[in-house]
Parts: sequence; structure tokens; C-alpha cells
Amino acid sequence: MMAALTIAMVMQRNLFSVVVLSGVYSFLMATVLVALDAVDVAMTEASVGAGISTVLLLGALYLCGGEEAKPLRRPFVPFAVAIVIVAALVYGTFGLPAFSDPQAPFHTHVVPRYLNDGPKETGVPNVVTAVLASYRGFDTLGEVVVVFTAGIGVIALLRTPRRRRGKEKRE
Amino acid sequence: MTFAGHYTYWMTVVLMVGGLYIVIARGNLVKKLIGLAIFQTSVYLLYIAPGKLIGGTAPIVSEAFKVYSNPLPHVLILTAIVVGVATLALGLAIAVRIREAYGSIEEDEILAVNGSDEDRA
Amino acid sequence: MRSEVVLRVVGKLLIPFMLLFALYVQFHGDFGPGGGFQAGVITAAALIFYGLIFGLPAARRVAPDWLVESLVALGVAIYLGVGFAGLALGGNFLDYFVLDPNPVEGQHRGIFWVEVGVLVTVTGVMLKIFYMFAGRSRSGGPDQ
Amino acid sequence: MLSAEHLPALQVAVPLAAAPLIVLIRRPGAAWAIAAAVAAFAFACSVMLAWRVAAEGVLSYALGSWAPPWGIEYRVDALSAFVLVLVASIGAVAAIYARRSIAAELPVEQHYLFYAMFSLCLAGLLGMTITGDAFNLFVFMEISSLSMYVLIALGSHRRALLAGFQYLILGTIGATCFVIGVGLLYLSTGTLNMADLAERLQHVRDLRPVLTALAFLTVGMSLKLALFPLHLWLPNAYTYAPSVVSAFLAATATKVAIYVLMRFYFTVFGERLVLEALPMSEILIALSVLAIVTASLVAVFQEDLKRMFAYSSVAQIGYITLGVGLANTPGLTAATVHLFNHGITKGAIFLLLGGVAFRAGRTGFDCAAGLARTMPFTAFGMVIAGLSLIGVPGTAGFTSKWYLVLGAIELGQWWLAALVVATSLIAVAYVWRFVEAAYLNEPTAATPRAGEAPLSLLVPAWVLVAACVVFGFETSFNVGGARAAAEMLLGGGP
Repeated sequence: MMAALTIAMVMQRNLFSVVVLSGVYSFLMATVLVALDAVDVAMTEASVGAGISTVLLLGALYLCGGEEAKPLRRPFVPFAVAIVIVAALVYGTFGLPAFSDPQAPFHTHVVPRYLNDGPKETGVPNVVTAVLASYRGFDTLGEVVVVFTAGIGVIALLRTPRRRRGKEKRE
Repeated sequence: MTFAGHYTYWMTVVLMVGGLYIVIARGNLVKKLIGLAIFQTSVYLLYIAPGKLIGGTAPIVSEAFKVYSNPLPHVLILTAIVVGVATLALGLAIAVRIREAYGSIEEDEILAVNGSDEDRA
Repeated sequence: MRSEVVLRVVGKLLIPFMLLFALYVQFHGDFGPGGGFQAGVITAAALIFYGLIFGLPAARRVAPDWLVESLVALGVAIYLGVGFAGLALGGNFLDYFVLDPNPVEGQHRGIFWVEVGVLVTVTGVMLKIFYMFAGRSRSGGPDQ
Repeated sequence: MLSAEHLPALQVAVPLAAAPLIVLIRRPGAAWAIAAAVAAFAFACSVMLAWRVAAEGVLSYALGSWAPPWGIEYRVDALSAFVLVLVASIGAVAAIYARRSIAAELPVEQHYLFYAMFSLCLAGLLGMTITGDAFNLFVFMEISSLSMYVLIALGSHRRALLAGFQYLILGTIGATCFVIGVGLLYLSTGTLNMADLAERLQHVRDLRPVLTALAFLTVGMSLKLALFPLHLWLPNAYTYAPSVVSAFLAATATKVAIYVLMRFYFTVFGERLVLEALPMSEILIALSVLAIVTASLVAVFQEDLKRMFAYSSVAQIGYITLGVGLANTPGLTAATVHLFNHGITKGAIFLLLGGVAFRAGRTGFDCAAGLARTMPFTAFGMVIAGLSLIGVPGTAGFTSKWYLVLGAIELGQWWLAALVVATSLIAVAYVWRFVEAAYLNEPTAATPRAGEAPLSLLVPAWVLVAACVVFGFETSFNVGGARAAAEMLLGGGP
């Protein structure tokens, strides 16, 4: 279903529908994530992917205009790239453990400590929160800084006084 | 090496390539960003799907459950989602500025404009 | 948009609940899904909703620009503050064990403040980005 | 509190802390003061770290006091200490330089935002270098990249926006490829810590995911480091970014990406995987040779000084990856030394060009005509840095080419050695174009006549020019450090 949606998005040229489709896509993704037990991630994906991203995209479309003008250009190069990547990834995945294999290395290394001792060591039963904020707290610091960077970046880019435009337009 | 065992990986691959295809093939800047977002989103599945254990539950420890899905990928992907939306916001901001400076967000039109003003300021 | 009575009433009713829900998500993150990031997004969404219904100037009165911009920086500063507090109390950077005589309590405290930092920055950034984009369209980008 | 054992954390945390502080204060002057102070602190910090690593060996720092495979580890060894010094020193010089240059190029209300971005970028690059955790590396890579996109897009010409956007698209694809690679590694081993990964990769039975991971990491980092066919974003980005950003970007961002590639090849995967299972060495050498030849030739025909030296960067990056591809001790020494030498050389060139841009408002080739009369110090500095770029004996560039030739000969690849020498001649061609214009031509209408660049621009640039000469004679730091790093990489294990 998500694949069908992706293909629809590849085909669709009206940007507005693409944005709506990508919102739907995010919700579907969130559903899949719940099915995969990743509730925290699903919640974030629903609020970010379907919420914030859609609002941002719509805002940008309002500023930029909504029709995609040109048909595909040179469709063969990207197609070739796509095929190569599919081949590489399928080749790689053959060697990965099968779905839901409890003996897979990523279930037996590192993670058991989080699950067994995490609540005791940090006093937080939601292991995701414990790992996020404590064991890998520095990653989360980095993540906050990324958000901060984006915020400051958007300010720096969009708070340009109008008078600068004259200089840019000089041709 | 069953079909079911690797189905999730392959779905991931399809999504990934679809997103990447949009990025490379399309000239519209906003559409490129959407493709980029799909490309990034597909990575979430690559990380999270293998972490699921059938019969497991979400990794919130309590007395009632014994088997939990792998929490570490969830943490990593939370970070990745945030990075994704940050990139999207920045990209859109630049796209808006490009639209104001060039009057278009089609890549080839912009390049055409660039070609015509060779006296650079 | 401003003349929609139904929207305004419903909005006024809903927004407090959204904020409340954000707080729940924030502080319940230890036990259920949720945490600073999600709560920040919801808080920002509530304010953006307010801005959409009552107009950007109204939203700017509730959360003025300078405040939002300070929030953006403040969150990161809180997070880093926790990190340096760990250093000051003799541990490593971001060491929560030393924040309290009881290590588990220290962890708890560290996680709490870190999540607050995340909440503050995320709320600030999301709001700020909304302001920037919305403010752009009101001042009228070319051709629109 | 500031005891020496916490240096690794302070190295990154202090520049990181500068950014919110700058945004809270908002005064342009204070913003510059904070950014410059922090960059100077980072430089001091990196020198002390390098000194301690040389004395005591690898330093490991557990963030949050969680032992490495569970928590995030900072790891400083000979190679990362070396790169830290490069990044931090360029950062310090650029920060001091930025005040006048940015005052001239950006509107005043954007100054504090610029310095916040600059500090973030510095912190991101330092974090990428120092971390021992694969996913943490991704996070810091994004911090540095996002701030870099903005810094480029702030350039005053509208093409800067497009350059920033292209870099954003390609950079994000690169970063996502990197994440896919790390994900595959995680799925095969269950760990994200680099040292732990290296250990556990030795025991992985099915190599297919690992090789795919290797391919994705290579593609991802090649996009970031602008390896030849993936270099399309680089010339525009260097040309249209504000001058100080060009210098900082050219001297650090691509270098750190190369560092990451080396780190993954030799520390995480190990030679066994990289060199035997896939023809990585051959691929890298082939692409590097293509990069050197094509980009050098393209550089000769550019009509803009910044763009010319941007293409020259693509070529010089080719020399570095060539050293990586050789994968023997002289080759890796050459790569590491050239990382450093090219960093200071290109930093010097772009800072001097920033002076030209400051006086002329642009950097077209016609500005260079008769430059030796109106801006003698700038022109002379350019000549010295240009000589270092060519690799004339007595300059820093010579030592790196020397080791590169040694490495090629050790492998019996005589034609590569000859090629390195021959392509240096192309570099002579484009540097000569500048010399000819600056010294032999009469000044034209386009030549800036307002006199020499202000001292606050000239002094930082000349610090780097002097470094080009000093490191040509006194090679104990750069060659010594690089050799230690190369031996450590090939010695197997971190």
C-alpha cells in the first residue's frame, strides 16, 4: 500500500496532491510503526511527518506556486541509479537475519543491558526514554542542536530585509 | 532465507528507491525535498522492522510482559526523524528564497536564468 | 478566516486541552510513549492552531518573537547546563549519577531536565519556523 | 572543574554552548567576541589533546559515564587528534578574520545568526572527528552540514541560494546513505561503537550486508568529500559562499569527511575487508586520478578566482584519496599530511581572496590584473600559497607530494608517481595565470584601487601563508603526526 502511494507520488505532478499524499504516507508509516512496537517513533512520525511537515510544505507551496511544470527529463540516468541501488540492497539484505529472529546479533548484544538493567539504573520504565535521555543522552543533545540549527537557519534565511533584494536582482 | 523473512527489507528498498528516484529525476525543488523525505523515511523501516519480535511488546518494562522489541533502533530513529524534519524546514526556506530571487522553483528554468546573467554581481 | 465563529469557539475550547495533553505527554514520557520532542511539537501545534484561527498578529501577541527566539536558545542551554552540571559535580559530561546522592534519583533528575530542554527548544523552533513562513506570505512574496 | 581528563568533552561542548549564548545575547560585537573566544579555546584544547595523545596514547571518554558499548564514547587517537588540530586552528583563524569580512558582506541583523551558525559548524566538525560512535557521528555530521548549508546560502549573490540548495540535496543523500550503511552494520553486529564494531566484524559470518554497508558508506562520504564524479556541489558552494565561509569550508568540511572515510576503512572495516573483498583500492585510485586530471584542467579555464581554486580543491582532494587508495604507510602518511597541508594552503588562498572581494566586491579574473601594485601583500601571499599548492620544495605542499610519490613507488606503480609529478604541472599552469595577471599586467578598471586589504583580514591570512612555509621546513608536527596516524591505522585496531 505504501509502495502504491509512493508510485502515485512519483507520477503526480500537482504538488498540492503530492503534499496531501505525503501526509497520508506519514500516517501509514506511523501505523506500520505501531505494528512494529515502535510506539514512541510512531507518535513522533505522526506528529512530525503528518503534522509539521505538511504544514511546512503547504506554507512553502503557498509561497512558491503549486504546479510542477516540466515532465520528466532524462529519465534513464535516475532509472539506472535506482536499479543499481535495488541490486545492492537486495544483495545486502540476503545476508541479514530473518524477520523476528531472537538470535540475531542486534538482539543479543548491547540491548539486553538496556532492557534488563535500564529501569533499575535509571528509574524509568520506558526503555526508549531511558536510552534516549541517559545512555545515549549525547545523541539527543546533538538532536536538539540539530533542531536549534534548523531554527536559527530558517531565521537567518527568511529574515532578510527587503532592501537586500535589490542588490540580488542586479543583472 | 524465506520470502516472509525478508519481505520487510524489500519493501524498504522499494520505498527508498522511489524517494531517491524523485530526488534525482524531478526538477521541481519542492518535489525534490518531498522525495528526500521519503528516502529518509524508508530508512526508519530498515532500522525498526528487524527489531520487532513476534510476540513482543513495546519496550516499556512492566511485570506483565517478558519479551520486548528492540528499543535501540527506536531511539536512533527518533533522532533521525528530527534530523529529517530539520533538513526539510531548511530546504523549504531556501526554496522560498530561490523562488523570490528567481521567480521559479524549476531547476532548469533557474539554470537558464543563471546562464543568461553571466556578469555576476 | 477570522469570521468563522464556529472555528473560533471550538479553537478556544480545544487549545487548552492540547496544551494539557502536551504536558501529559511530557511528564508521562517516563512510563508511556512520549517525551520532550513530541510534547514540544504538540505545544507548538496548539499555538500554530491559535495563529491560524485568530491570525498571525494575535499569535505574536501571545508568544512574541523575542520570546520565541530566546526559547529556542534556552532549551539548548538547559540541556548543556545539565551536561556542565555533571562536570561541575565531579562526574563526566552529561553524567546524571552525580546530580543526586542517590544515583537512580540523579538519573531521574537528569532525564527530567534534559526533557525540559528538549521541550523548550522544539516548541520554540517549530513556532519560529511557522512565524517565518507565515510572516513571509503576509508581507506578500512576489506573484502571490 | 576544567581538569585535563574532561578535555575531550569540552572540546565539543564549549563551541556548542557558544551558539545558544550568542542567540540569547544578540549583539553583533559580543557575538563575534564569543565565537572568536570559543574558537581560540577549541584550538588550545585540541593542541593539549594532541600533546596528551602523543604522550599517553589513545584517550577514551565515556559521556554520561556509561561504559562504551552502551553509552557514547569519545575517542582521541593519533589521527583524530591531528584532524582536531587542523579543524580548530582553521576555525580560530577564520573566526578572527570573520569580523571585518562579515561586516562587509552581510547585513548587520544577520551577524549574530552567522556567528551562531559558525560556532555550530565548528562544534559539528569537531564532534565528527572526536566521536567513537557511528550514529553520534551522523548526528554531528548533520549539525555541521545544516549550518554549512545556511552559511553558504547567506552569500550575497542569489546563486548562493542555489548552491546551498544543491549542497543540501546532495549532502542529505550522502548522509542518508551513511545512515543506511551504519544501519546495515548495526543489523549485522548489534553495536554502534566503532571499536566494538571493528572487533565484532571480525566474527561476522555472512559478509554480504557488511559489503553493502561498505558501499553505502563510501558513496555517502564521497558525496560529502566531493570525490570526483560526486563533486558537482562543490565549485558553486565555494564560489558563492561568503569569503570566510569558503575558506573554512575548503579547509575543514571536506577534510573531515575524508577523515571519516579513513576511519571507517581502516579502523572499523579493517584492511582485510576493504582491500581484499572489494576492489576498493583500485576504484579509489582510478577515481582520484580522474579527479586530479579533469579538475585541474577545468581549473585552468575558469574566469573567476574563487571558482578556479574550487576546482583545484577537487583535484587536491583527489591527491588525498589517492593516498588513501594506496593504503600503505607512505600513502596514508601522504593522505594525512596533505589533509593538513591542503587545509592550510586553501585556507590561506580563500582568506586572501576574501581580501580581494572586500576591496573589489567580487573575485573575477579581471580583478587580478596588476594586483601586485595595488595589493602587494595579498598578491605575494597568493604566490606563496600557490607554490605550496603546486608542491614546490620548501613549502608544505612538497612534503605531501613527496610521500605520495614514495607510496606509489613502494607499490611499484611508477606511472602513478609520474602522474603526480605531471599533474603538478597543470597546477603550475593555473597558478601562473594568476601570477601573470597580478605581476605582469597593468591594472585595469576592474582592479581594486582602494589599497591593501585591512590588517584584520591580512594578518589571519598571512598566519596561514606563513604556516605553508613553516610546515615545509619544520615537518616534525605534520609529518610526524601523520606518520603516527598512518601507522596506527595500518597497525590494525584502533
